Amino acid sequence: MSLPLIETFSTTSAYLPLVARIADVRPLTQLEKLFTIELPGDLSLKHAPGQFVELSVFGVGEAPFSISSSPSRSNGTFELCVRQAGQVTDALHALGPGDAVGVRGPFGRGFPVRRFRGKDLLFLPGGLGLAPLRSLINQVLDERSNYGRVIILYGARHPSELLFQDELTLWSAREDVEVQVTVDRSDGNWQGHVGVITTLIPEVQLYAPNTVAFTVGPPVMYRFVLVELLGKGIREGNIWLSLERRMKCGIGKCGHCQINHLYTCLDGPCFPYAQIKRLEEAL
Amino acid sequence: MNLQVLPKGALVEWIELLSARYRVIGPKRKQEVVQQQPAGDTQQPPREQYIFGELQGAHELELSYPSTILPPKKVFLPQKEELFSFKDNGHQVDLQLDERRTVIFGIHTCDLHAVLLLDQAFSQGAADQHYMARRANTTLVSIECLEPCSENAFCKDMGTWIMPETFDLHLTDLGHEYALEIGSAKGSELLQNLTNIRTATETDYWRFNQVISAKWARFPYRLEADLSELPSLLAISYRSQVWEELGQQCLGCGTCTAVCPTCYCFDVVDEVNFDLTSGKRFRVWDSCQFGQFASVAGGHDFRNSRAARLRHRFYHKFKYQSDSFGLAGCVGCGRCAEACLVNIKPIDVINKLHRKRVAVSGKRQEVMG
Amino acid sequence: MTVSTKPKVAFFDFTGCEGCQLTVIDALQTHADLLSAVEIVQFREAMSERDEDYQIAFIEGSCSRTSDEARLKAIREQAQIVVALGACAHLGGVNALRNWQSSDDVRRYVYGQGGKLYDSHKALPIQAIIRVECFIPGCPIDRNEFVNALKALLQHRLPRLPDYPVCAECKLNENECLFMRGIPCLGSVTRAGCGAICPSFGACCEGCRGLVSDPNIGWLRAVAVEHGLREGGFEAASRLFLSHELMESEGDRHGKH
Amino acid sequence: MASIRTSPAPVEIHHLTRVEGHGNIIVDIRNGTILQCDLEIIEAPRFFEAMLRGRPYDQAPRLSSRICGICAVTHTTASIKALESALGVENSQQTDLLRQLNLCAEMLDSHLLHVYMLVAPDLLGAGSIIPLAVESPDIVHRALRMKQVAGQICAAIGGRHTHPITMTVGGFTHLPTEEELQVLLRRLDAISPDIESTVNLFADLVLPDFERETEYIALQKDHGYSLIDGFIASSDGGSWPIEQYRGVVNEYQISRSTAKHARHRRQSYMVGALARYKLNHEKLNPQAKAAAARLNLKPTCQNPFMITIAQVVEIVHFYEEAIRIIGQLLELGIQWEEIAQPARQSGEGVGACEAPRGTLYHHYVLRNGAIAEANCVIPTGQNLANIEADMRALAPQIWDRSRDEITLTLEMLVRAYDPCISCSTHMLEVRFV
Ligand SMILES: Cc1cc2nc3c(=O)[nH]c(=O)nc-3n(C[C@H](O)[C@H](O)[C@H](O)COP(=O)(O)OP(=O)(O)OC[C@H]3O[C@@H](n4cnc5c(N)ncnc54)[C@H](O)[C@@H]3O)c2cc1C
Ligand code: SF4
Ligand code: SF4
Ligand code: SF4
Repeated sequence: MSLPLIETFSTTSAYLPLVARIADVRPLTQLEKLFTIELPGDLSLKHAPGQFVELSVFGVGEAPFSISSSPSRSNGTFELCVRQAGQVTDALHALGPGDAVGVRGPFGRGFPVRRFRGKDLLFLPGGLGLAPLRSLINQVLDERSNYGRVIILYGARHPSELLFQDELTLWSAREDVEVQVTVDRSDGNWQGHVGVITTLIPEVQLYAPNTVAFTVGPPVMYRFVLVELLGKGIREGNIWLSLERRMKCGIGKCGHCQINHLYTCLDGPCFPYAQIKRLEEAL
Repeated sequence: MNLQVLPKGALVEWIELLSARYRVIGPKRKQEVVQQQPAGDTQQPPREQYIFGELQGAHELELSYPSTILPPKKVFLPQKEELFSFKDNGHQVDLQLDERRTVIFGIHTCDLHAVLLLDQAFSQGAADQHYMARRANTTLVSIECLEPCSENAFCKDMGTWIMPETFDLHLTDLGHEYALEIGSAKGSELLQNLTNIRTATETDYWRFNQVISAKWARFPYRLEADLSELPSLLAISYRSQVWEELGQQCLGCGTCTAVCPTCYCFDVVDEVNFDLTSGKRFRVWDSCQFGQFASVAGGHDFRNSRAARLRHRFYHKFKYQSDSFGLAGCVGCGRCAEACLVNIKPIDVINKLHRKRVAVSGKRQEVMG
Repeated sequence: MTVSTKPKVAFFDFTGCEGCQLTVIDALQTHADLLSAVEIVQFREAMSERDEDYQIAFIEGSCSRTSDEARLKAIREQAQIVVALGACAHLGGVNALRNWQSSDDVRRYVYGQGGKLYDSHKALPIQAIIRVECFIPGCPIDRNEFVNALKALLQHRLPRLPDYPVCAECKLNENECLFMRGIPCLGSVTRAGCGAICPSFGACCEGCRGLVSDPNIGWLRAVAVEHGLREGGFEAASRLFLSHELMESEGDRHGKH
Repeated sequence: MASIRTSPAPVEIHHLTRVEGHGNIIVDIRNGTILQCDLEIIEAPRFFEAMLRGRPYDQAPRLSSRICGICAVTHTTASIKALESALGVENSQQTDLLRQLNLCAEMLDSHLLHVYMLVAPDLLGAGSIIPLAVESPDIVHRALRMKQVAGQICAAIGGRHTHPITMTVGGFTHLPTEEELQVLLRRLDAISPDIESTVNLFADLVLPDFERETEYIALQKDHGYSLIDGFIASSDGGSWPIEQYRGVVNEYQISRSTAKHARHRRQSYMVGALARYKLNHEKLNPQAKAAAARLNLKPTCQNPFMITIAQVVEIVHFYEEAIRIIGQLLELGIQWEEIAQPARQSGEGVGACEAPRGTLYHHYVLRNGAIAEANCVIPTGQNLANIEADMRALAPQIWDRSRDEITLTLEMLVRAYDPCISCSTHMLEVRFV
């Protein structure tokens, strides 16, 4: 039996990362790379889709990343899709297979997958938002019969910024998944839809009472997507988001990730819209 | 109640006894700095300043201090604290929890309430072993305040001017002696080998009660709203103009959070050695009043004005913490009001919000009536 | 992270007192291993050898004459990373005090009729002439900050400056605020990082590290007046190091209207 | 760096290294005749006097400190002394002792930097300190060890070495504790063998043999080896109160240099360690006297290369002095005292100090608490004419040697003076009203 990683912290220090190994690095776009991380010994992450880890580059620092791989497909390894955005992520991008990184987690509340059995699932990742949703999508696809329709509407700013293109192709090829991809700005070769992600929503036929929507993206996107989804009649409790905040500890101590009274790292990062809609600082 | 009595003169012996077994910390005079020549015409006399520091002996202990610059939180959560050191790119890590046996003397009841709140924050959920280790090895000797320490203190309003239910050892100044209440086994351990202590007599109880009841009248209420009303007062004040006004004044210097006994936000930083493969990770105090506190990669700042940051601080203290811990996040010590250069004071802020509400509801009643 | 080869670093000085370079030399007392991590190829104050092949250029001093500009640009050409070392390079330093007076006046006062001979213009931060990747503020620089910045550069990242005021560090040191003693201090608008060394030694912060990105100067001035500072006293105090920044922000305001 | 054109063209040493500030040497010797022999100061002008004008007086020491990072304590002290004399401020004995101690530490720091890092590499045949650190790490570590203690003294008294924080008109804004002084004493004690080794190291080194008669000027006091105050004394005889400094220094301006030159009775004079030694040698502490004997330094010495040796003697002297002053402070006990307040807001005053490189003067006129006029006379400025005179005398003696050797010898000569060029780029036109 493999041991959940999080239990290793309880005896020493919640801030002490476990040393793991980068097993593989795959560039996805100019700014994003997919890292496969291998935990030592018998450990396993035992995460839920939507949860995150704190990843350390020793000597540079630590940063939170959503786990991008599905729990249904991991055995001792997990994947993170990391955008180069600052000190830690720059340092991470300079690392390669075999290099050591520190891992703490998994932290936070993921998506309560079980609750969605039998529902129609609508995924709306924007840009890097596909990283956490990919975990959930793949888990759902691995137990496909438990769910109703699976619809993926993916938006990126530019064709060159589309993540996981091979998987998008695989998903599109499936009979039981409806996939639509759009870009804000096209380039010469782009054959697909052009326009922001919200332009895809009106065309989708939904049975709102049985639909759960998942959207992850930048704050501006949320504002517009929410209007559309609510307009479609999807209930506030059935719209799930994952919020990004500055985070240092991952365990509700450092104070950085507070959204009014909520701690993103404990109460989130995945929230149903109903829970945060009245919070001024949420969106 | 099991009351003991200790002559003040016995402090010397007591601290000597304790120093052999513990690191003894207490309020003492901040080393004086020379008076620089003021640039203006208002020459202010230097004020005595106190800090919690390691005691060389009872002569340094100042039990009748008004307040300290920093609260005792710095003992459990130092300004800069090593979390661990690493070598060989992290393949070797070394973690040393601070388990020095420590006594802190002379904690005011407000600060003791604050420590209890920190206990909650650091033990809940995933416990913070660094804090817990220090806390577990520390015994607190609190002292009853017989007078308000400053005009900025509002401990009576916050209910922290009296001892909380949990304490180790509590002192009350009876003039030439201290009354000593024992609240825990850890507390009574401090009394080992102490010869000069005796059990209280009838007269001692009578004196003790005298002192405590005389205290009540000396402490004014300073908030116009009741403690129980604060969460609901704040609940309706989120969009108040008051925050904008305060935001204009605020210097964003984070002084208020540094001196606050219940603030504990921190940042984590790595320091590497020249070999670039070994180094240390530190935790350092941070403040929600700083500009970058809530900004994320990509530059989005979720609390991007001084007004919003200031409001967050007040909500955290007066609403969020009481909502989640059932303990007020502000203990009314008055340090932030004392230290704020632009005079942003919780008493004033709360009273202002309260008056606005009264004015509004008055108007509404007029309209309805 | 490891770096394959020792980066070559060079030190240059322009208009300044060389106190920052001296601080670098002093850093060797506590960080002798610095020499094993980098190869110093130019450091005129301390060595005669000179090699024009370098990756990191530390520049001390402000740019105060036309002939400096070409030299700065040549350094920029060669270096991958340019570091402004100290207040002079970062802000113009005390040299910028003279920018409030006309150059002719200044020259005449100091060199009399011969003053015309000297090539000199306003004292500017080097950033006014060339692109600068990294700043190590302070007059002089803080030894630890220099060491940490160098380590960051060795890790191929740019060190980040704190964006909160000196007061924050002043409180961590448990100082009594100088205002409480009637001494006006610029700590609340000045970028932290020095450990509030001046207030900790009983003297006011003079702003040598430059302004934080969102300084509340208006209210600080009001506070200073409230604490008895004479008319104009705040301006006088802030000009010692902030002349260039203040003139720039003033220029911005006039430019907008 | 030296770029030398083919003979019989001039020797030009551009970009003088291992000195503070920017200077060039230009020597044109043809067949033993000197056509040109100049030290060109190309440092950007600093204009400190102009910047001082109009500043509130308490900013003057802070601002003047920034004239030079190496002798910041001396500038600060001279500035404060000038202000105190203008404002009628009386200091406590403790303040005086602390200032002297801080000056001793700066003297140690500066001399150590100079003799070990800037001069020793020449004498030991290592290009500079970096190769020296590889070849003889123990020598470099010894220097760093001693420098560190000097720095710690400065930090305890002034908050930091470069640009002291605590020094102010009327006293100090912060005082070292007695415990801190005890620690410093222990640290000084621990480097005693290093001080001895320093003397031994320089006793074994051979300096160029060159002599030229000149005038030597330094501060003198009735008791002790003067650092602050006293009067101005000349080796040619005569002494003057420091207020009459202008009659002694007679600064003048020359076109090729942003620094002012000075002359007294002769064409030039020398200030600095050798001048101090010649004028005050009887007042050296005992170990320093012994060191002078061991190093063969004589009061009759006329060799400017021996400035380095005089600095080594002073290292010993100021080391002893630091121990003595700390002892005295501990004996008196550190007293918390208020800063002395000015008696008036207008006035005129001169402050003088011995900087590592020689006598430094600050002179201010104050009106209503602000500086109305300012003049600073910097040691290196006073030495420039003397350096050139030395070069002119030395060059013909060595003109037949290899270009490299000429270059090195001339550079070594200039370096011996430990010139502080950024200090000296200032002016002169004094317009006291
Ligand atoms: C729950 C969660 C999940 C996440 N999942 C992912 C994921 O799957 N993939 C991914 O790529 N990212 C993810 N992120 C975002 C990721 O954590 C950040 O990109 C990362 O923390 C950046 O760290 P860094 O050290 O590289 O950047 P930093 O160097 O810390 O820079 C980040 C930000 O710091 C601030 N900053 C910039 N300059 C300064 C300055 N001078 N002073 C102070 N602050 C400054 C800015 O806001 C800047 O954008 C997630 C975040 C959260 C909270
Ligand atoms: S910043 Fe200050 S210490 Fe550095 S060179 Fe300029 S004046 Fe000197
Ligand atoms: S002394 Fe200066 S830096 Fe310190 S708190 Fe006061 S204003 Fe801020
Ligand atoms: S306290 Fe102020 S003047 Fe002093 S070093 Fe820091 S920023 Fe500079």
